[in-house]
Amino acid sequence: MKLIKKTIPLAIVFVFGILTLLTYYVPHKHSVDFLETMNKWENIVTAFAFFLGLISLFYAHSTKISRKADGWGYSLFVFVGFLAIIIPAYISKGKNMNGAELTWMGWAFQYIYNPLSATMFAVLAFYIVSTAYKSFRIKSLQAFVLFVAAMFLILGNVPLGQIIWDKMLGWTGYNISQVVDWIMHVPAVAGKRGIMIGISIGAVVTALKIIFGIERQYLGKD
Amino acid sequence: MIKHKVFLTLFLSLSAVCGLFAAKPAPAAKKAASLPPAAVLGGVTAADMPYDVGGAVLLRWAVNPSDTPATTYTVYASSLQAGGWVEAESFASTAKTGKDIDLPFWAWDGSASEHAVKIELTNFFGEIKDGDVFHFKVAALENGKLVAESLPLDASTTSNWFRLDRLNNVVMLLLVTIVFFWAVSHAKRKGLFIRRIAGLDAIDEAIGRATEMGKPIYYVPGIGDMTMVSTIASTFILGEVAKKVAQYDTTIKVPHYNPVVMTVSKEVVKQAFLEAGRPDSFREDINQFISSDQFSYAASVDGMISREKPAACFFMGYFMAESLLLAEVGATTGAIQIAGTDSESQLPFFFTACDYTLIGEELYAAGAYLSKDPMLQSALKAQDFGKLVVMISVALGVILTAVGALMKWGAFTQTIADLFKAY
Amino acid sequence: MLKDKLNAVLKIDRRWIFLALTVVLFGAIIHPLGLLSKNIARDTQNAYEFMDKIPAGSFILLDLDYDPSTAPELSPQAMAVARHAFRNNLRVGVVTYSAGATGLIEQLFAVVPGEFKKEYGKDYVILPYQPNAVAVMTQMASDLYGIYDKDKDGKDTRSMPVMKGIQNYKNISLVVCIAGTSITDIWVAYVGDKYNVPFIAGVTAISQPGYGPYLQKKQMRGLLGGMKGAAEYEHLIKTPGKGSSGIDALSLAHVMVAALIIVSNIAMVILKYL
Amino acid sequence: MSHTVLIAGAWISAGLTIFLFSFLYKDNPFFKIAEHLYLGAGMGWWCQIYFGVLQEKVWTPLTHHEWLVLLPALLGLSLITQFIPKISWLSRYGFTFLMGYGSGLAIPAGLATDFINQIGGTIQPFANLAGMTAFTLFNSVLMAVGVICVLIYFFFSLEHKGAIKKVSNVGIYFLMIYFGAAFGNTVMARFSLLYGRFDSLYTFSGKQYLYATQVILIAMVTYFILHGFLTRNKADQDEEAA
Repeated sequence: MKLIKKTIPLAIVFVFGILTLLTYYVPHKHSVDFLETMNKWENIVTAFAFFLGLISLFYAHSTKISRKADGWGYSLFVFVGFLAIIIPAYISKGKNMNGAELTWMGWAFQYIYNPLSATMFAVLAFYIVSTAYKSFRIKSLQAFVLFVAAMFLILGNVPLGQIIWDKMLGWTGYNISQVVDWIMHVPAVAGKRGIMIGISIGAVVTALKIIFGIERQYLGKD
Repeated sequence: MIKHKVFLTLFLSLSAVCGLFAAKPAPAAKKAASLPPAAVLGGVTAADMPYDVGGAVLLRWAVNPSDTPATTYTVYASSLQAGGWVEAESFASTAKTGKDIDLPFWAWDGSASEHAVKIELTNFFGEIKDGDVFHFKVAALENGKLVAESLPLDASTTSNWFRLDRLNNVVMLLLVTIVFFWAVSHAKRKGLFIRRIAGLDAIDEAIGRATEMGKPIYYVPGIGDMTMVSTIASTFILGEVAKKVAQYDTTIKVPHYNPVVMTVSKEVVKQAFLEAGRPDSFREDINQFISSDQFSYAASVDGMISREKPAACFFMGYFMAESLLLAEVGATTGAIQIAGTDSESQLPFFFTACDYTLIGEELYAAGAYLSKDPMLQSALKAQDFGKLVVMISVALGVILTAVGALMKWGAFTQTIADLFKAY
Repeated sequence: MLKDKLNAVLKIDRRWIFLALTVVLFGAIIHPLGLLSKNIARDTQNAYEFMDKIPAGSFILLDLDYDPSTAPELSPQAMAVARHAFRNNLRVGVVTYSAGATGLIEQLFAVVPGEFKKEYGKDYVILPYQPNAVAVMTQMASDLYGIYDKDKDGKDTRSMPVMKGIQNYKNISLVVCIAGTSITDIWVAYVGDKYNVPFIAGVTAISQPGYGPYLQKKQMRGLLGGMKGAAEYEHLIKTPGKGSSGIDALSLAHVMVAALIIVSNIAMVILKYL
Repeated sequence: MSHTVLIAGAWISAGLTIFLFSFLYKDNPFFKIAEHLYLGAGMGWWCQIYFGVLQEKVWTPLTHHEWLVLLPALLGLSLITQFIPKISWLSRYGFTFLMGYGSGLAIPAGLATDFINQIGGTIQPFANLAGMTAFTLFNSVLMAVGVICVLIYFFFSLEHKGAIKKVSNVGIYFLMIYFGAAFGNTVMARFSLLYGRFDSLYTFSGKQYLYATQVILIAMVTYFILHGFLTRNKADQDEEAA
């Protein structure tokens, strides 16, 4: 039992890990074909994983409805929303446009899915403003540095900010876009690079741990 | 005979140069036009392009010092025994020298004194098998008029077995692997020193507060999939948090974006409750699947947070634009917020909106810090070693390159540049 | 007393801030202020000048690749560039490689050509969406009718006056790509460098800094960045539009953010140290 | 598409937009409806995409007798065994494949783009030392120093005290500049999006859309006023009762 429950899964990680790793160094046709096949496989497995999620979602909301739990009425809208996309997609055979004509699916995308996701994304603008007011506190020299860099970028990106800069700091002889350019290309790059290098090493070491089966917490016990 | 013609070409090119300098190019051009065409362009070789999947051929021939700016070369290719020529490449005489082939010094001996042209045959002939023979010829043109042409050459392509140009990557990988195994096999029982990580000390405080207030804890593992390091680190921290939650007997909720991560998290939380001696408190609905759509996930989690007003929110893992959507709503409810992510574009938002933030690699180190597992801690050693390599490389590289540039050792600085370039 | 007031200011309900932002943005949409910077970015200026020097009757290719999420920034750019082209009597071919852009392109060309009394088929043509950009770009080097033999409605393009004498890149005076995707890089790598076609791009503000190297090497003749680029271009062609009103709205909102940060911090300092 | 359908679309679109925005005022039933609708719609959207993937990559090959695709299909199906506790361990086969594949890809790519190239990018400006002005030289040195300081900040096996603490503090300043710059730079993109939403609301407020925006907005405000009024009455009653 241990063999099929633990050893084989670990062997799968090892074999696929090493083979995929090698494709980077082996340019041969076989290696390219192998990687292509693996990409396809990954696509297929992820697609099934999606249905795992879909089933969980449906299960959770249908139990809510059947038990008449708190706010079960809202759960009905989960199914309404799902059908509002799936039925048009079925009718239009997955096509958004039929020539220049919007299909039913195109319609569902443009008037249901898109406003929802775009609005949620746009809510961020409000939260940026409230963070600016509520959380952006200069409590230390470090926070002050963050504040100064943010100020330059915020003002430097819009014409009104440039006008304000010219009025107040024009005497320095520097244009704000020069300052912004310098921040973006020198110190900010250094900060970002440091983070990126650290992350890449961490990622490599973690990947090694997984391939060699040292990190196996994701398998669970027994 | 051939020599004679080459001489003639040389002479012609020279006269063209003179014409240019004299700012009266017209007569020279006329002369060229009136002369017999096609001298033979000698010394052209054609061979398989190394280190690739196949389907490309490399042509090389010496740069003709007497070429003028008006000289261009055209390379023809054909799959037929006779005729069937296709124009594969056309370029100025100053372009496409050995230096322009983008390969490092250990894999390619490029010099500016020869032309080197890579021809992607698949662009012209579609699918190509190893060993298919193709024919090539190179023509030199002066103001669009043919002045010399090579004899047809044969070459076939092969699929190669090693990217020699990626040798630096291999060496780096071996180095990291060796250090990694050394560190792991020398893992000390008593554990190693790990520096303080500010956000992690606050975890106890946050859980304690939740217990006092009798409110739940939200643990958001982000929108990464299970192969992402940040997600793996996040499930580790989740395990430690869940253990403490079980000990204090408070409630925790983990909303999920990725079904696979949810599966793993279930195991992790169950295990944590078991280890804390409270398997009876474990409930299946601690881990909930929400949505695999980024913003509907964010909208839903926002809704949940604002309704349940948790005492503490953890945002650990991979996040995109939804970072601030979550953190700001959490802040509105007055929860203690601890975040950690390796997506550098979102760090600024967590940093401003949360009480504590684990920056990039700190998130990876958190698992080792919390669990005090000797294996994990020694893996951190390997990471530190990697950073040491970078620091030394940068410092030495900067100094050596600067010295090389000052002394005008072109080849030397090129060598260093090649070492630190990914091909 | 002052301290109590300041405390109240700091603890203000964030919904007032949301309301202020709404008023600022909506106000600028309904009633543009016409603030525009005097200093036009060099890259925008270059794009404008290059376009302006193209002789009348030349053919330009306009690649529009934005979807609803990047449209606020990119559609004003596209509109300004199209206006400029029509005003200078250039012939325009429109292509796209994003399925999501097709509807937006229709919207745009339902409005702009009419302003200059331009006719479909004679002065401009909209070519159909193609999924594989690289294949199309390579094909257009030899014969663009290999792919674009029909327009979006399935009409034969060869017989259209707008396409007269257009065979491949050699007959195209300029490619303008306004995109929120990485297609811009593909144009540079596969076309600009290889076939020496002049290239101008329009991109979102957030991706703009990444294109510095292309500009430096003249692989791009000009670049419009975000709403600001659109507003600047509108200023140059002297036709204010969505870009100008947009940049008003953004200007005010940005200054509002800056002001909020400063006000809250001054209040905090006074509370703490005075 | 007929005109009526498009107007209906405008009303739905404007309605959903305003419902989601209403969360900014406070949680309310309309937001909850939009939120749940979005849950379903989001999953629906991805469902048709993944359905297409399975059709193209599993079904079509199977009809052409390419049996190899059964293997990944089985790996995928094994994930679904999650719902049957007795054989849920089978799902390990599916995600160990994903883990192996992901790790194998991550290692060399991480080494190339984020490791080797970043070192190279820091060193490379110095190759052109002769052509540098004092300012560009300063910039390049600053960048190299910055990278080293940030890396020292991320050193875990060293205690941060004395000289190391000082250097890692310098590293923090570089991180702060990056955070500030990234924050400021993102503001633009977010406001553009919000502007886009407002602009479409403005479009839908036109006569040809039968004033969708205004009507829905007024209805929402009325709801909030009435709701506030009624709950306050209720709260008063509760107080009285107490």
